[in-house]
Amino acid sequence: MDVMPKWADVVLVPVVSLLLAMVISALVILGIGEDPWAALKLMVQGSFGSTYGWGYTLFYATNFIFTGLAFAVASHASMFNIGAEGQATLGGLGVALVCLALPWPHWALALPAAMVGGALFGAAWAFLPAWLAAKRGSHIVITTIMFNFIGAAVLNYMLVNVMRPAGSMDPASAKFPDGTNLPSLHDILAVVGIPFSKSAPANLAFIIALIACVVVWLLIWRTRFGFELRAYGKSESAAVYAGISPTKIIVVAMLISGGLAGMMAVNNVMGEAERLVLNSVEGAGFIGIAVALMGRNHPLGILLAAILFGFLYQGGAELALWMSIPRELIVVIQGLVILFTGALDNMVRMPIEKIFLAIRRSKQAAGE
Amino acid sequence: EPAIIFDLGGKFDKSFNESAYTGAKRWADKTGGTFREIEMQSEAQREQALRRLAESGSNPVVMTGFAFGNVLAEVAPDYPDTSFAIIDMVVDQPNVRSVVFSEHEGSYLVGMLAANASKSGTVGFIGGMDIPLIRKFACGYAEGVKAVNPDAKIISNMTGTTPAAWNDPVKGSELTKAQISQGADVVFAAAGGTGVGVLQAAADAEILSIGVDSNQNHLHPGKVLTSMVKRVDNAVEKAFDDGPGFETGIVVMGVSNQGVGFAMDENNANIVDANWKEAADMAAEKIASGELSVHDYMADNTCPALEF
Amino acid sequence: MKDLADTSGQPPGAAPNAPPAIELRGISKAFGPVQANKDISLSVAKGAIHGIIGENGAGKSTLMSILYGFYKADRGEILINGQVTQIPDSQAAIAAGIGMVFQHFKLVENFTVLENVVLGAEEGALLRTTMSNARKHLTEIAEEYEMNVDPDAVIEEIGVGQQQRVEILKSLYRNAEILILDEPTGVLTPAEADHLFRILRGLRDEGKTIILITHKLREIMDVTDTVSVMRRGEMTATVKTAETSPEELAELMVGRKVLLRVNKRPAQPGPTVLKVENLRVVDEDKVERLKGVSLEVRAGEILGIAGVAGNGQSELLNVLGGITRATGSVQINGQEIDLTGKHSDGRSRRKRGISHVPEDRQRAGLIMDFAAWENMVFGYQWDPALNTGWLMDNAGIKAETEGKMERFDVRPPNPQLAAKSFSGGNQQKIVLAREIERNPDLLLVGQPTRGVDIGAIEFIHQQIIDLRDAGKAILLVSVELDEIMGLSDRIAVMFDGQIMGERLPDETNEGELGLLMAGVTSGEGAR
Amino acid sequence: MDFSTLIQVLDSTLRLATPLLLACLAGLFSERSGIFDIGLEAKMLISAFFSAAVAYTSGSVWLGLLAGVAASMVFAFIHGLASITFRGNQLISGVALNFLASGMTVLIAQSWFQQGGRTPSLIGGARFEGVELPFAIGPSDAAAAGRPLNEMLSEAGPLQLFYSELISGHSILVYIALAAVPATWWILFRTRFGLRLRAVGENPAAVDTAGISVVGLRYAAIGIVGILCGLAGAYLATGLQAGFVKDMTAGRGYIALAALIFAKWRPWHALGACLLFGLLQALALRTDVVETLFPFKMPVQLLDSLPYILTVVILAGFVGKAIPPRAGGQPYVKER
Ligand SMILES: Nc1ncnc2c1ncn2[C@@H]1O[C@H](COP(=O)(O)OP(=O)(O)OP(=O)(O)O)[C@@H](O)[C@H]1O
Ligand SMILES: Nc1ncnc2c1ncn2[C@@H]1O[C@H](COP(=O)(O)OP(=O)(O)OP(=O)(O)O)[C@@H](O)[C@H]1O
Ligand SMILES: [Mg+2]
Ligand SMILES: [Mg+2]
Repeated sequence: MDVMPKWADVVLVPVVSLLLAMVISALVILGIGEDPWAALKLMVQGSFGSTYGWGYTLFYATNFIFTGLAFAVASHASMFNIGAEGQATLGGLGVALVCLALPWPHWALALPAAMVGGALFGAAWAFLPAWLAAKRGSHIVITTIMFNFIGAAVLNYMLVNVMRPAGSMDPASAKFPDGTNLPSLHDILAVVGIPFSKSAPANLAFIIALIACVVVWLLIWRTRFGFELRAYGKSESAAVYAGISPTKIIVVAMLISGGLAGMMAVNNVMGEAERLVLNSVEGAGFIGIAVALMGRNHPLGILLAAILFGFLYQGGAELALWMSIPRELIVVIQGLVILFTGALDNMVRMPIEKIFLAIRRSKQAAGE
Repeated sequence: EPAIIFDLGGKFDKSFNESAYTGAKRWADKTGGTFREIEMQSEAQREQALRRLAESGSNPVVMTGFAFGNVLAEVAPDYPDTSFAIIDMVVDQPNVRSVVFSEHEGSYLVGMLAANASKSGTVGFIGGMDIPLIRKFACGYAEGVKAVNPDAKIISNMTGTTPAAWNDPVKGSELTKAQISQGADVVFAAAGGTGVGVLQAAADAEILSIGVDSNQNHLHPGKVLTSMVKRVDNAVEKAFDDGPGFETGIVVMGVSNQGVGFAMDENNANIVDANWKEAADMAAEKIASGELSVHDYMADNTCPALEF
Repeated sequence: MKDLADTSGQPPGAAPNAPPAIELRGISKAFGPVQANKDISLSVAKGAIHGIIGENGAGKSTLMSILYGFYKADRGEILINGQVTQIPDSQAAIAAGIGMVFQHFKLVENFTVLENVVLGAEEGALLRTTMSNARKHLTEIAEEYEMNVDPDAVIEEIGVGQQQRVEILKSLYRNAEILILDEPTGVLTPAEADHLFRILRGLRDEGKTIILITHKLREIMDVTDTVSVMRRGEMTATVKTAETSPEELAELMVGRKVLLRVNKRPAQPGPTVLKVENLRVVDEDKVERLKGVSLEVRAGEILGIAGVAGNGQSELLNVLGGITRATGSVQINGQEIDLTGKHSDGRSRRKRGISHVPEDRQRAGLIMDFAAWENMVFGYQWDPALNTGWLMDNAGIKAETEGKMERFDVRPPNPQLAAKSFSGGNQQKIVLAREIERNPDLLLVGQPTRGVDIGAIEFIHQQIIDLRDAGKAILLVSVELDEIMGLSDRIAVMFDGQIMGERLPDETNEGELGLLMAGVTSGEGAR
Repeated sequence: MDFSTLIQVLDSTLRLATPLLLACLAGLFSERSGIFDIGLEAKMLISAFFSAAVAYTSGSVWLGLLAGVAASMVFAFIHGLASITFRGNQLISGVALNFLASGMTVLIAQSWFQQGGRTPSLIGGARFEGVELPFAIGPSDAAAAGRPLNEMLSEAGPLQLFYSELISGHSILVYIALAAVPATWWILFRTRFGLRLRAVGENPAAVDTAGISVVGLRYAAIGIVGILCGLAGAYLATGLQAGFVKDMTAGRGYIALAALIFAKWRPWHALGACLLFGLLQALALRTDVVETLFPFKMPVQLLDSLPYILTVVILAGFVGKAIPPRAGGQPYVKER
């Protein structure tokens, strides 16, 4: 029997955890001799105060939606995929190869191909850890960590030795042809007459991320496969009883997860940089973990959490610019959010549960 | 309000970026003005940083490092009213000033000093990221060494192939130790923040080192032979002085216009023999007058004095 | 509390007027919303074997774990030999002379016997002397009580019987005067159980006090001096064993008269539905679990498989249910089914008309976090009837679930509730509803009434018989002999991975079946 | 490759293996007690910063070491709080702490020293200098002879070279790390504490019913982790280098974890694994040596990622199965 009503589990606990993380963050800001309130105002202003700010916030959020969904899908199968970083890195490689392979005439043609390329590469990078987990019982956490490092090395090799255009000193690929440039939110919103900053990088990929949320929701809660995936995630023994193949679930869940992470590259590589650079993922793979934890592995929650983290990112960049607070502050906040919403969940949950239990007991006593 | 963007490695790398910072600071102290600054944390943020500064009305915007080249070429046309200056790279846009240095010339001079100071006849070079720009340093250095001691042995290593190579002191010190064991007794570090490790290891092993970009002689007084200074500070200061709408195009800074050179101060006065200094000064004059030409690796991607 | 006997009555080994070895007063314990123990008082005389019985979940293990300091009671006090004793942790319990053998052993699997025995009872900070002394001491104890184990054997390599000895030796090594055993015979063969009881009697005769938790009334009657009954977290009675009967105890356990007879008409067997020949299963550790099992079940009959737990019944169900791979031959309605490869899974079996009510509903039959409606189609989610195109027909499934919950009297009949929110009996009804309403050709049922109260038992038995009467074949596995005797049309007894023999319920008795279950075939030892 | 180059590479291997070894042994204590710790990196990093910062400020490397260990202990304790007391997800806690350390160090460094997230370079007594073992040729001999050390070494025989270059001249922490290996073995397999620690990682319930506190044992393990990671971080900043730079651990915590798996959670094997990974790192620095070793051009990236690749191979069970402590990663929950 559940001790708490569902809303407490889904909303109250994460919100209290978040508040705690925020309080500690404020203390950290105080500690380095700055004014937390001013910092917060600046962050809000910088990320939501203009369409330019929104454009960056949504751009980052798009990355986090993809990696958050990636983590969540694997999570529902009780696979702890912390390899989204590497999968997104490889996804970037896939997207870049597709974009550079042909002189694309129009983005509408390039986009589906790039999505497939990114997803394919991301999924491929998740395949081996998945297969090893399913067939040889290798610990998915450790293998995916290892694959993050190996992925970084692969990208490094490709950019330095293979994809760097002759004469360039930058370890970066050539610029993608114009036919692959995705419309930005500025272009899209202009169609319906809404003015939006021209220079912010938010682009069509944001819409794709929203669609991905819906698709993932359908997949997890409406399809047979989602049913089987959740069943396996909750109880392996029961899944085997029901004739659900663990191997299939693990591998397919991880492929979907890796594919989603890989598709992130459509946003940052194809949509923004329009070339492949080193470390283009910038830790979004790890933030996906926090986003999924906060969003309780539900697409709607992930969307909201991703926007929150987009805000942190954009706001943090503003802090670095306008106050003398290093950008690392957002890394700290991010760590605190993960710590409180993820690892120290019980610290918040246990007292809240006690309160609900006490309320219930007293109600029962009154009823008797 | 002018603005400056520092590349990976950070403004306190004691080297390249710090030199730029010194210039900006000097301008601020001189004029009482303020400037805006951003340090890059990752490859992917370059564009955001540029745009954010241009967007917020900073002008001129100066950036240090060739890696901004691609991004600037894209951003500059979007902000035609903003003046940009880029160090170490040529970007062909009407509102961009490209400042490049004749590093080979300065390296040639410190190479001469190195050859003179070396007792073993073996000198070392430790570069940052393995790119033509750094090979240009190495090549000029090798030529300078050979000019003094044609039999000298030059050991050259690069720290890495990515921008991480600019900030890897551990690797710098390990490479230095390896070079020392191979007999090197003077080591030139052209590696940004990595050089801190090189200079440290050299000082620990009681051999001489040569700093780069900024004057690094003070880091280990009496143990840093000299520094190949690259007057990024001057370039930045000038760009700030010139202000918005400054003259654009390519600016080459070499020995002739004090863009590069070797540093002499109280920290190395005792270890640099007057004769060596005189020889180097003479060479500098010849280079300035065009009498002596140092090979530029980036001109044809070859180096007669050193194999990579 | 209903006091049926003067509990201070002196057992054989006790000194007159000595305070009770154990006295519990007003012990209460809640796990979150579950009240596992409610105001329990109990007194056990020194030198007695005291039995505790009660249904699953009655709170027996919880109570004993409190006595052993494993859990902390919310309220109440503990007296050892008349002294109020604080038992905040097991250390304190051990110091007070209490030893406990848990239902699930608490051994470090990859440690040796010796290491397990000394763990927590080391002599000093270094192991060297501890180990050599312990080896001597352990050998002495083992000899004294005829419990030979190899001190250097690694736990995971010895059998459960041996493991249990290690647990008892652990307690004796710590000089336990009070020994608690939680369902010790569940994993033992009758012979091993007999040996255990001999040891327990020997310990009692030395003046040690023993508490024995068991489900088996026979054991209570055999070895205990006094017995307590628990029901739903409360202590309902404590009686002298000599003054009670199994019937009375059963009634105390469930709270009303127990009717163990099942009303059913004679079977009308039809054609053979299931034909199993020479079925063999070798597990991961290369142990042969099924050693050539052959049997047949016909339409309209119930074949009951009796046996002590762990003799291959679970493996048989798992092979037929598609969970375990095997060699041999299985035919359904005359058609061979795959025992290995891609099509030997639960889904393929279900498509062939086999439904399976697993032995462990919580680990296998249900997803405890899923809602009732999701559980109602669990295992059949692939069925086109439950899907509309790509998506599952959730609305349709919910509607259907309501009907099934009503027909099977699942309470509360709310399809949205998670499976874990239902009581054990209602959980079992959900599984049965799902499997029976598929109208299968063959129903596999394992332990259908484990942990289910008597009212639900009657209902469940009736459903199984109705299915038989509808002409379906049913393979029933249960460790409860009464259930097997009551429901089956034929009884097969399994021992050590083999079928020892088949009997008709009317022509056999518990004694004969018991012998078969112990591996004694009628030729050798039948009366 | 000549002998002195070999000695050079091995010398470098030893230096680079030291932080890995300390962190790996830390992980060993942690995982043997049933707590997964992917936050080794965090503890090393925070210790690296505080040891450098305090050493710089106080001028004493020993005070720095103390501060580093203390900081590492604080982080270890947070991990303990999350994974033992609040029974949270140990992996998530590790991830969070890694972020926290990475950001925190730069943040504090910036507000303390204003040098862009680094500490000033350490000099003199603020650094661990090499320990000159008796009879070894070291800087003091060179000073006495008034000749360059290098020259003297190049004249020495192979045995003297081996002793002076490879064995002698390391910072004290290197020797401590090496000594920690037999110490760890002895503690684990020869003491009461070790027996209990191994038991609690396999079956905490067995330990609990034996009357020993599971929580206490695990916190004790966590404490050891704090000390060892503290040493590792301090070595990075005050021994291997002269000061803190941001993210200076550069993934060593993860390599240590990989080494732990490679070693199958055994102390002597851990030494072997860390030396191997140290050698790989040393070789990655010496591309000139690598070129003489391999007939083809070995990409540095491959060399860099070999530790990770080897770990995956081990995890795949193709080279002997790596069976982690059974209770690892799960909080000990008595009452639901
Ligand atoms: N650690 C625990 N956390 C939460 N609830 C528990 C725990 N242990 C037992 N319970 C609950 O307490 C109640 C009593 O359980 P207990 O194990 O004491 O019963 P039991 O009489 O020993 O049953 P069985 O015959 O199945 O062993 C049950 O409802 C059970 O689910
Ligand atoms: N471990 C547990 N955690 C949460 N709730 C539990 C737990 N064990 C039992 N419950 C709840 O306690 C209530 C009683 O459960 P229990 O299984 O003891 O019922 P019961 O009286 O034995 O009924 P039945 O005869 O149907 O098995 C149920 O509502 C169940 O949800
Ligand atoms: Mg029990
Ligand atoms: Mg029940």
